Amino acid sequence: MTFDVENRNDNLEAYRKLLLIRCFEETLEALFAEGKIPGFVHTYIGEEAIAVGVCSNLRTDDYITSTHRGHGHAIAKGIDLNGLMAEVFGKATGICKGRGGSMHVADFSKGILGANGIVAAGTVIAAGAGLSIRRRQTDQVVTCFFGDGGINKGTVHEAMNFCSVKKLPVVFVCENNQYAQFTSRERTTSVSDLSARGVAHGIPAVTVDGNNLIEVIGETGNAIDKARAGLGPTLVVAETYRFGGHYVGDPQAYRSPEEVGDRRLKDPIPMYEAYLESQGLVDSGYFEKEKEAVQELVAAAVSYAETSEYPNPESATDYVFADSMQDHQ
Amino acid sequence: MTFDVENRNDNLEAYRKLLLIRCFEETLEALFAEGKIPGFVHTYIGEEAIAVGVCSNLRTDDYITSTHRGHGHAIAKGIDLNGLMAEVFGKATGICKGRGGSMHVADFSKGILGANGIVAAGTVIAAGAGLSIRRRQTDQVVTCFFGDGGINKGTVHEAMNFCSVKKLPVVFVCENNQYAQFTSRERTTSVSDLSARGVAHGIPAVTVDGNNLIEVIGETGNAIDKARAGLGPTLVVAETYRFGGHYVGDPQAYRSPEEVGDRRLKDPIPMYEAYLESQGLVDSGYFEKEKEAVQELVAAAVSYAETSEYPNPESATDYVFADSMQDHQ
Amino acid sequence: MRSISFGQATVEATASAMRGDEAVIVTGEDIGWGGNFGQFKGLLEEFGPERVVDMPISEALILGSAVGAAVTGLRPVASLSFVEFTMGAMDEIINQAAKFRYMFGGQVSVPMVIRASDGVLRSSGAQHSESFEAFFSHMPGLKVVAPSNPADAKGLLRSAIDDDDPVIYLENKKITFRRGPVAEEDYWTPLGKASVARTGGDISLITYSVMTQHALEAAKILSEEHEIDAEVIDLRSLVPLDMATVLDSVAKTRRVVVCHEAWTFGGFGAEISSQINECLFGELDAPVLRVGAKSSPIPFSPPLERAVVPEVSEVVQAALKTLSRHPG
Amino acid sequence: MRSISFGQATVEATASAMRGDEAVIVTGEDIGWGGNFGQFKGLLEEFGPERVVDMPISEALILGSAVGAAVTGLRPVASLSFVEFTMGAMDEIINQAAKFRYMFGGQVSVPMVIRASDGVLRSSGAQHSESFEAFFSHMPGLKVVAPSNPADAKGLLRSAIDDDDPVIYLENKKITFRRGPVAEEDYWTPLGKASVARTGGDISLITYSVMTQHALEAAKILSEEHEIDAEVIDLRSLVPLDMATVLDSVAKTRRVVVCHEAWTFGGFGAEISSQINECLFGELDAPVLRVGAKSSPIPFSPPLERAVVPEVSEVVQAALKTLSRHPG
Ligand SMILES: Cc1ncc(C[n+]2csc(CCOP(=O)(O)OP(=O)(O)O)c2C)c(N)n1
Ligand SMILES: Cc1ncc(C[n+]2csc(CCOP(=O)(O)OP(=O)(O)O)c2C)c(N)n1
Ligand SMILES: [Mg+2]
Ligand SMILES: [Mg+2]
Repeated sequence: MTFDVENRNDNLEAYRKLLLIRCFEETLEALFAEGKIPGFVHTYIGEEAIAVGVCSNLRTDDYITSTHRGHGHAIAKGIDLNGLMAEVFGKATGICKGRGGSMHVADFSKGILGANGIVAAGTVIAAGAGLSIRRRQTDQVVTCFFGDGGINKGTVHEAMNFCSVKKLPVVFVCENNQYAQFTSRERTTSVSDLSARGVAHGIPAVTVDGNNLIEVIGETGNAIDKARAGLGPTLVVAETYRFGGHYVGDPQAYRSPEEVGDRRLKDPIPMYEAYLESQGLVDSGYFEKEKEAVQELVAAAVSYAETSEYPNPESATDYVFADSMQDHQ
Repeated sequence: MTFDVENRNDNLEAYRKLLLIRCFEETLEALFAEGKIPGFVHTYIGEEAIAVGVCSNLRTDDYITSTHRGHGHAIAKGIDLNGLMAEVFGKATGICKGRGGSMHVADFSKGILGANGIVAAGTVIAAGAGLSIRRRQTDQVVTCFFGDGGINKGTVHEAMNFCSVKKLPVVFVCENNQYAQFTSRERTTSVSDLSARGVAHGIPAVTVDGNNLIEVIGETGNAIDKARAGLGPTLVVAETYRFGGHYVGDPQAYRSPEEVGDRRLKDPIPMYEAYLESQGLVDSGYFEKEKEAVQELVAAAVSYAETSEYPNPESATDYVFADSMQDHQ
Repeated sequence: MRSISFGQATVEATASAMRGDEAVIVTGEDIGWGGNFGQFKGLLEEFGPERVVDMPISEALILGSAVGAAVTGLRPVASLSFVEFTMGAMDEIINQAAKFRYMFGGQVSVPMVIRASDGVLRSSGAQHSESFEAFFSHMPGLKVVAPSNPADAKGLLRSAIDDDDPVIYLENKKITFRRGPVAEEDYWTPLGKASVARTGGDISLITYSVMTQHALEAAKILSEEHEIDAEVIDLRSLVPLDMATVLDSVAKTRRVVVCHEAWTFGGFGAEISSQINECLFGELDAPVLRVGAKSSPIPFSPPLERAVVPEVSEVVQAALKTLSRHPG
Repeated sequence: MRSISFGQATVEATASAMRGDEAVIVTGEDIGWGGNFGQFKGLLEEFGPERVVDMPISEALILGSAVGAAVTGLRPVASLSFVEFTMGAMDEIINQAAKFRYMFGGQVSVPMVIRASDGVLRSSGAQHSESFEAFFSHMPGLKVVAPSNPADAKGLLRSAIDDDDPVIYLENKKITFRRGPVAEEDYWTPLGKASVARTGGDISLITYSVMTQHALEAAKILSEEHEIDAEVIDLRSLVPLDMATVLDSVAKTRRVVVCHEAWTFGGFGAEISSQINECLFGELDAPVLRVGAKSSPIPFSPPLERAVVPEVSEVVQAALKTLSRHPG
């Protein structure tokens, strides 16, 4: 495992990532309300411990595939915050040069094979990255994130079957936040225990409390270690809850404020703070200082994004093809 | 159950269907060798007990969806033999007026929603037929056939998930004949016990000896009864073996003649003959007489097909649309 | 007449069809909650979950089951919200829905509607912004409609639901919330009948969906600023295609610009342009020009998005270019 | 020069690319057994199962994993035998492979080849007979090639494998087993360069894939029976498209027939026809005619199949029709 539970630095780095994701997205919510962010935004607030837990066990050269709700994954995997923010603004300095936006952030230099606007598309892509690792004989690992809604896409099964047959180093992480858009899981999903979807493919499956960072780190660490050792895929079902709407602005008629309030009590950040305190890993005042530090980072990213230029419209069709044939008309 | 194991007529009808399928396809092999059949032909020889067993429990108004290997399913479900043969010849009198051919035989008046050249396409179509039954509040049942290769298509899982959620009257019958084209099952399939694919969706699964007609009738009968009673889907995995190549003419380099020879010892027809004899349901000489009778039926179908006209080329674009707009050019 | 949005107009068409025929059902993700664009609002309440069926995120299942339902007595209206999601169900559209009737010799009809929202709306990005009518209209066995205003939306959707063939109903996101006059009573806008959205004698703008609105604006500019009188033909239905109306218009004006929001290259406009050129050879005063999106996935950043997608000014420019030619 | 089949020619290109670059792998159903058309014969033996990967019947996985492999250092060549099976993987082609490079701002290339057999061959029926190049060529970010002879097959496939973008390589079944002269050594036929398959001054036949063969036969008949000298342009690559060669030819002949086996309506020929008309307005002596399949799923019965799919005689007829016109 990359993450050492006893190691103070490892813990504090994970804590900072939780905060970074939270602060980044709360800032986005505010910016969106001000009309500064084009397109639509899906926040990961409440689910941060999953991405941070998984990525704490990943190396930079490991891969992840992400979803429409991808800021958290990207930040946890180490994307440049300025580039990320500028991308969400649609600026030329964005990590995808403004072509992608919130739903398509990626940083291939960090192994982030892209957030993806197509539900569960990342699973089959991850399988291919696994095949590539096998072929290149490295000890890299791929983790693909998808949701409880996404698990009903046929691609998930096609990917699991193949990774199981070939024992590819792919860890499937299902973020079970109980809803797919406005529809609660049980209305469209055959099993309440999603780990059964691994059984169908002879893939070991574990269910973890996705809001408990230490638990996520432990279980996904095992799965990642196994994958790295050539022992094949694992399905990790991480139980969680999204605190915000499906998208920023979602009126959320499909669930009660009470339900949300109840689930907010299990906020992964205070939970982890309690853990850090109980382990004596932090001094008093540490959390506040960190929060301030993180706010500054995010504020700097906002000002980077705001002061960046929009891409030149003349460059609109750049990057379609690798060669000079930019436009085949 | 429609089929009464004690009933002589039911048994003899099933026996005749086994023979009909076998004789029909052996005749096709000969005709194909003579160059009389256009396109390509996939035979079901060796697997007849599955279709006959399933369809013995189905009513005419029940539905089936079939595969590229569909003659057996269609005959077992009661397709007109002359129309079927003429279709395989591409004649105007064919059940699909020559538009379909071997891989696309269908008889909607008999609930046969089509053989299908796309592997596992029938599973999601069956789910829709199930939804339609539910909506129309009838007690019909749908059975969808697919292969051990087809089970790896995402559509199978999408269909199973939905049918499980809605408890639709759909019976999934996986014909596990050990090969998908030239590739043996274990090379591309994560689990050797295919019933695990039902577990993933909370669908009860049973595995049967697909060459043992009485066993198939019993188990699929239960599944069909349950579906008809509103108790939801079942996955039936029928273990079998195709005696012929993937298609007529397949050189079969991927398996040894010994393997085929071994498996041919478990021919469903002699197995059922032994059963009929052991139950005292037939007199001596009955099998020979039946075989002759069936040969005559098939010969008559051949001559019907051979003497039929090809469709008029001027009618080539008829039936594209339901209304008069036959050609939108 | 009252003025209502596309969403409301199509809810009326759907509800009325459902009241008139028990066989009509609606399926799709989250439609119980009204749909991403309010296209299904109130249907669950009126018709219950047996007829307004929330589906898993399983696009192949959604369209495959629509085929299965359609050939066994129902008239499903299946929704895929964003047209890009049809890509996960192309087998069901292209290899099944479109082919069943023909391949099975006319034994069965496939009365189903596939609804999807297409087009560019405020930085939705490369996977939620495109227009794929060129894919669907190339496939024999599918009908394709794309309304430009709420009134046509209501009438076309109703005709689509009542049609015995699979119909792809495409609604552009940019105009979905626009309002327009819509009659209260039921009516059927025939598939295969273009409408003359504006009469004019100098040039024909042939278009459909959102670009009809753009073409009308362009026509206004052409008239007010250039004294050019443009005729705007709104195809409404791409398959069947009403070439007679197109050719009548072009025979009169002898100049034409074909416009759509989809990529120009290989777009549906190429078919129209080819047919005009073939049928009116030697009778045109200028080449048929096409205005469509540039060949790139749709970018996120607003200025890039605007640069890729055709705007009113491009229609005006193309028209002027056409008119600057001397009669040939 | 020795004469070999398409299958052999492309095996040579693939094997040579695999020898030269460890990153090249081949994936697809049953390819270990040589593939449905012998396109992979001997590769498993030479390169082993790590580089010649038999895939489950999971088309979305086959193409999705190719994308994943391509963006992490490999150069996958993924095969789907019949082009209809791409419909089960359109999300991976249209929403992923084509968009990754652009949507992620040029961070990554997607060097992959999608191989598929298309076209009509002896009553393969509606789900194994079609040609979908119009779908792929409409999508920005995809390159599309369709060789007409074994020599081009070898050179185009090699260029496709070495190209940094996703390339759809389409091989028509009717000509797959045909033999033709093919050089032993490696060579690269550039993507985006049409070839003049026959020079002539009276009319241009613009085509690709199997229809190049038909057009050459038509040209022979035109020459022998009608003293008409046809030029045949084999596009070879649809994206990038070599319009310069097309326009040069048409500027010379002033008459043109565009031919492909796919459906005429909404087919790739419409794009070519539109561009010719736009670029050479007033310089043609006859309307651009198109020859393609009639608008129906491909029927099984031989006489129906022949009626739907374009034959040599139709190319001849269209050419004669074009030539019977007086200069306009
Ligand atoms: C293939 C596809 N179908 C539908 C959608 C629309 N959509 C976007 S997010 C979403 C819900 C996803 O639910 P889940 O997988 O649970 O992820 P969550 O949003 O809860 O993180 C849906 C249906 C889509 N983007 N892609
Ligand atoms: C979607 C799709 N992929 C691939 C094929 C090519 N193909 C035809 S049959 C077949 C094997 C099917 O195996 P299985 O499901 O086990 O059925 P069996 O032939 O053994 O009856 C394949 C790969 C196809 N027809 N459709
Ligand atoms: Mg969810
Ligand atoms: Mg099999």
